[in-house]
Amino acid sequence: MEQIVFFVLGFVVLASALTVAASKNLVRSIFMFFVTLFALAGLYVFALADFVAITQVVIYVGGVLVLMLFAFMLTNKEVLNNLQQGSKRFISLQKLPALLVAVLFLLILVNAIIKAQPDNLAWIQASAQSGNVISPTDNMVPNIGISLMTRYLLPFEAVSIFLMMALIGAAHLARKEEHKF
Amino acid sequence: MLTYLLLIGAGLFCIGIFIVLSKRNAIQVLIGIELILNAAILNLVAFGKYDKLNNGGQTFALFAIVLAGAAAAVALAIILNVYKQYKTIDPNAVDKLKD
Amino acid sequence: MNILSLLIFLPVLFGALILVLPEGLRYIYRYITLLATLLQLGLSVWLYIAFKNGAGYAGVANEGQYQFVEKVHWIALNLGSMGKMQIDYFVGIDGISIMLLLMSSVVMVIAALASWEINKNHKGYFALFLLLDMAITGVFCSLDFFLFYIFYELMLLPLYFLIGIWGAARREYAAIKFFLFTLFGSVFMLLVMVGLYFSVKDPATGAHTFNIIQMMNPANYDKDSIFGFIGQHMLLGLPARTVGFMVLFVAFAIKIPVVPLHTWLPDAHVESPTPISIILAGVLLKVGGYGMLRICFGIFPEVATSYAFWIGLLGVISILYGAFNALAQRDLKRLIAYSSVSHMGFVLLGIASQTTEGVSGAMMQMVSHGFLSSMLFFLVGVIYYRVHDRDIYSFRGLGTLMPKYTVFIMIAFFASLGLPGFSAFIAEAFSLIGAFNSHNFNGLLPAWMGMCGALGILLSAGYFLWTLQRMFFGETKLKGGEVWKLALVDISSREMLVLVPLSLLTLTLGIMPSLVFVKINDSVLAFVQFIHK
Amino acid sequence: MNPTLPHTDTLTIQLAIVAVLLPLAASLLNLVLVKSQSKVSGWLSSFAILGSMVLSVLVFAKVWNQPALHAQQLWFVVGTMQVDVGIWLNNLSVLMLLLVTAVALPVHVYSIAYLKGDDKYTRYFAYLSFFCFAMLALVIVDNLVLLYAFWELVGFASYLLIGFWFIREKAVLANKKAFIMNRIGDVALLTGILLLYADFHTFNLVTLFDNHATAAFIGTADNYWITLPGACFLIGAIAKSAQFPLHTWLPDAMEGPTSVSALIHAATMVAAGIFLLARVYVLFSPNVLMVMTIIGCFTAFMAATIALTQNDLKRILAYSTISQLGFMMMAMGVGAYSSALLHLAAHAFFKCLLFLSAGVIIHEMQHLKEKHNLDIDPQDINNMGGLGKYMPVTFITCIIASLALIGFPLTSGCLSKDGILVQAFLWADNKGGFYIIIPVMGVLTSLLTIFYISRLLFKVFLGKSRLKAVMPAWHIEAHDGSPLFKIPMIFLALCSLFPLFSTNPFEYEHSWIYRGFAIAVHTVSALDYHTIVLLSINVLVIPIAYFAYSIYVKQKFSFKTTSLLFKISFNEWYIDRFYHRIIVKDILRIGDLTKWLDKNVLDGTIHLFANTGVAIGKLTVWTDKYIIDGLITMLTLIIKQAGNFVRGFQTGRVQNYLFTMLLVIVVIYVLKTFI
Repeated sequence: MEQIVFFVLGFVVLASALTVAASKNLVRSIFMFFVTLFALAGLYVFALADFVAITQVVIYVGGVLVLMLFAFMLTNKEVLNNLQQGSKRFISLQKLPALLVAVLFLLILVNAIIKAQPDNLAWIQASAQSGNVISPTDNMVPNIGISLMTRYLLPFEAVSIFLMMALIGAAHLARKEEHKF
Repeated sequence: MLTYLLLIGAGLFCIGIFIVLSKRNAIQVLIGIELILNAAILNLVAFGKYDKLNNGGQTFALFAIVLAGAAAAVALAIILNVYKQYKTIDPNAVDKLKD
Repeated sequence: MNILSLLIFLPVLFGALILVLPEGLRYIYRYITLLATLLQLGLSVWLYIAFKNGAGYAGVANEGQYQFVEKVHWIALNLGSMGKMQIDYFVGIDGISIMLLLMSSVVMVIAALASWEINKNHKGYFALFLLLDMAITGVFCSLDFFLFYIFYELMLLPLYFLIGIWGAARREYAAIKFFLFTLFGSVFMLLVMVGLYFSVKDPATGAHTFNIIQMMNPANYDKDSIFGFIGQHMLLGLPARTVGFMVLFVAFAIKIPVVPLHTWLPDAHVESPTPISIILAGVLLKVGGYGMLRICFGIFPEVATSYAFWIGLLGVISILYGAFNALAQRDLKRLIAYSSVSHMGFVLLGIASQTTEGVSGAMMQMVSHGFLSSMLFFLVGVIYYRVHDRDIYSFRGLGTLMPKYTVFIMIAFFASLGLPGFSAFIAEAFSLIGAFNSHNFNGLLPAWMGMCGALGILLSAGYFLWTLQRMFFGETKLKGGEVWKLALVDISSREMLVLVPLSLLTLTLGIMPSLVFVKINDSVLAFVQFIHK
Repeated sequence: MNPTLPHTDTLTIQLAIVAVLLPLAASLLNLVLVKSQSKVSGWLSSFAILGSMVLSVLVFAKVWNQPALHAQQLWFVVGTMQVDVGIWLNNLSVLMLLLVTAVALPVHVYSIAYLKGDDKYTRYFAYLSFFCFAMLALVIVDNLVLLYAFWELVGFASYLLIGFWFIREKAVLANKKAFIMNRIGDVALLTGILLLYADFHTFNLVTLFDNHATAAFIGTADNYWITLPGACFLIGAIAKSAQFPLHTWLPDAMEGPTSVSALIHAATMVAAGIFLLARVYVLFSPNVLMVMTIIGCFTAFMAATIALTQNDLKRILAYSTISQLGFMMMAMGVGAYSSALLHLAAHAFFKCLLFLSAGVIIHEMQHLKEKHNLDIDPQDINNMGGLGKYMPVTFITCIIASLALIGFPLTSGCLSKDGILVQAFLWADNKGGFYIIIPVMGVLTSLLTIFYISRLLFKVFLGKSRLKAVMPAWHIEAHDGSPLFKIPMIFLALCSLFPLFSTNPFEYEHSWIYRGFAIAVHTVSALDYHTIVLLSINVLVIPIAYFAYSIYVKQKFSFKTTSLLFKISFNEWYIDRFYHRIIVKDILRIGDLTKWLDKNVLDGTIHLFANTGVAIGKLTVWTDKYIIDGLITMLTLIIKQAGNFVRGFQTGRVQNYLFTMLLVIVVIYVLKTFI
């Protein structure tokens, strides 16, 4: 049962991502991206990272997607519509190189993953033996909180400062230019 | 389980690449970037399962999510400015850097 | 300093002055040039007066009889086994050169006065003009072949630029054509010059020499040298001396010009600015005639005698061909250019006759044509300067519009067509006398050549009178209408200043030809004697 | 050089020189000093010629039938040849000197009135005086070069005077034609002179022709080198004296002022040809003389036939002049040397008079034309008629001149013409056979002369005014004009009568001019011809004149204007047209041909050389450019292309950059993994 759900979610992730890629309509692709993010959050749960899944939903779905929609609405619709007229087919000559590279990468990655046999990696084996593996029953949230405040304090602060800079920057960029300097 | 997650991540990554390379709309390109990021985060999360003590994978997944969000915000602000400047958001049309 | 050297290098001094003066003073250049030419004329007149007559001063092949001689060792190189190379700065004049020298000085003054119309790049123009002046004077004075050659070539350079820069529409074509034609001749002349150098030895020093007068003496030729009298070397299946003569003949025939080597002349004359046309027709053509006498006939007299018939024939052909061509021209300047070809034919005919009358006539014709062609080209320049058109059919009835101009053009035309009382009559008559006389005197030319030459006089009346009738008489009708009528003002006082002396000169020489003959006579006698030795 | 002359002779020589130079001085003064249109100029020239005439009379009195005078001065030396300038006064030259001044004086006076008001009045007299100078000099110089010089200068003066009204197209064409046709003669003359020089090494006329040795040599040597110069001189004379085939310039020359026609083209310059023949007479070999006779006779006849039908008053007179000059030429040919000169003198006066009369008539017609604004040719005799009663002086002088032209007894013409015809008959007698045709044609020409001059007189002076016939309302006012017209004409009329020439009006042998030149004494048979010629002509004058009278005054008959003979006569035997269509065109065509040759053949060859040179140059340039430079260019091209190729990556498109980056990653991976 779990397995089925997992594969379904996996399939949804890939399928919706593909739809995003194939879609000509921006709005549709944004919504399909939304689906992809949700399904990914589901996969995070399967990977025993509940907190990450929640954060994913909150930040992505609640923040990024809304921002995207705003941006979409703020930009001229007509231009976008014109753009959509560009090419109807999924595989056009222009896209062929992109497809090629993507497929090549997929091959490489798949090849690498299969060759590497991740389940048999040395450090995974070692952590599995030392019991350093999260089990579905563990509550990891406190753990993460402690880790953030102790072990990862410096990255945390750096990220927060960075985040602030990014937000200020974004606000500065997006402001309406009243007058030019 | 881990292998599958990685494979899904790989697939997602490739789709992301494809979108980034082929789309003629900066917002869609941004979506592609987000997909690539998500593929990375998926990998972090998948491997994070084997680091119960330090929670390295999950913590960095969180950082990545947060940064991705910030990046998206900045990117969208840039897109808006580009649009103001060029009246288009086709990345190919913005080729001022060309010699 | 020797007066001849002064005469030669005076223009260059003034030319250097012009080069030094700033461009802001460009309207003074012409006065400087005029001053230079006037000084030169003064010197020439002094030379003419001081020039001594008599059989003891005949010159030609006798070095001691030349006057105003300056001889300075110029280049002396010891070439070891090849002997000593010696080039002298050797100038001097005899009866053959004195009149041409005086004539060219007059023409230079005229040309300087005609240069008033130059309106671009004054500095370059006047500097080149004075350089040309120097070269021409030098040619008439040099008695060293090498020096002669240097001056001869030096004439080309300024002329090329003077035509090519200040000329009319097709000036580049004309300049190139002129340059190549003349260069073609002089390059081969260089070969003959070198050949002569190695054939002739100065009896005094025993070294090879470029001295023209030494080249005239058969005793100075080495026995086995290429141009030697005894060895009889063959070149291209002909005796070497014949080939040498022919090469020199072609070089000077291009200058004269002789049909069929004349086609540079109409183009060069027509495209040149007026002063350069004057110099070309007035002096340059005479350089050809002078070279023919002094060098071609002087160094190879026996070949000249044996080919006299053909030379005379070329002269007659030039006379008739030029006249017929003039008859067919529409462009006034071209017509005059072809009339020059025709008139210079008399020079060749006179020289070819190798009689005193013929050679004197040829000399007289050179002097007379110098003045007349200057006058004719100046007159064409007057009208061209006013309306920039020279087509005969563009004008009609100018006689009422420009009466003074018409008087001068009639003087020039009638003088050119050999009206008695003007110098050309004496000149042409004596060239023809020579041609006729040659039959009895030395049997070189048949009498029919003289008759054909006389026919040229008839044709010249034809084209000149036809032109007069078409352009100057009848009701006034101009192509440019009222605009031209206003533009065609009668001649100015400056133009008067040129035309009156020229008219008087040609008239004076026509009435008192002794002014010329008295100076040249001894030399001509000596020359004819020398040739028939 | 020459033996020094006695004092009196030197004086004579000096007087002759002054006589020649006076007109030159007048001419120069008129040209340089006198203001244009000033009245002074006319009187200046007239007094100059008057002075010349007085001096000429003095010189004439000194020299006539006395030993010839000869003086010379060295002019210049060419080689060993000395060219002298000198004068030679013998019977011939002093006669001409006197004749020219005597004719020129009335013409000068006449011109003062005739040219009044012309805007080039001064210029006219300058030219006229210049002509007189040249003509006078021509007759006295002793040297062939100078002779030729003045020979051309009179032609030049004639050129100037024919084209005096140079606005008129016809005048300009006429003076060009006159000069060029004369030039043909000049060239021949020059050739002759030069040939003589080649033979005898002198230009001096005295040495050549007054020297018995030379004369004897010339007389005996009937070879090519004597005949040829003679023929050349003859051609010169033919051109100057307007003989067939070089006569067509003279009728056209009538475009000049009438006074000019009278002096130059009737009396003096055209006579210069005859003068030349007389001057060098010993030179002519029998063959040349024969040609001379034939040409003279033919010209006389041809010109007379043409004069029959012309309508232009001056043209008739011009052809009449040609005809009379033909007579002189013929006389020269048959050996009637002295008669020819007699006729020359006589003709000068009466023909000049005829022209002056014509001038008065034309003057009046011109007035009428301008007054009534008519569109007529004032010279057309068809417009005249009945003028006799308005202009009695002109009428009477004209009749005298005409009678002299006919050769009517008591006139000068009678003496001279008889002489010519009688001697022509004698000559034919000597030769026998067909040669009789020459004098017969001479007589025939005389008869034609009677007809055309009668026609002229009747048409102009008698009958009804044709103008009045057209416009009866007009009052025709014509008169003789000012005394300046009348006095010269009366003077010339008196000169046309016999007393000036001979005391016996019927015997030409008694004429002093004849005696002055007589070479041979003729046999008795002369007397017979004398009577025949005199009678035949004088008896026929009446019927022929009456015939003309009935045609032109009574208008009983008229000629068919379509007949062939009429057409030939009216169109002047088509000679001019022939020249124009054939000769002039062909010469111009030769000119065009040479121009074409120059442009295409000579210049073409030069251009061919030039183009070949340029082509070779181009070939080397091509080699340089594509083979030698090509290698270097290729190298640079490769670099450039490589640069361009790489540059192509720099599209400015982020997606492309990304694509490239990823591709490189893939490639590196593939390389690392599989190779």
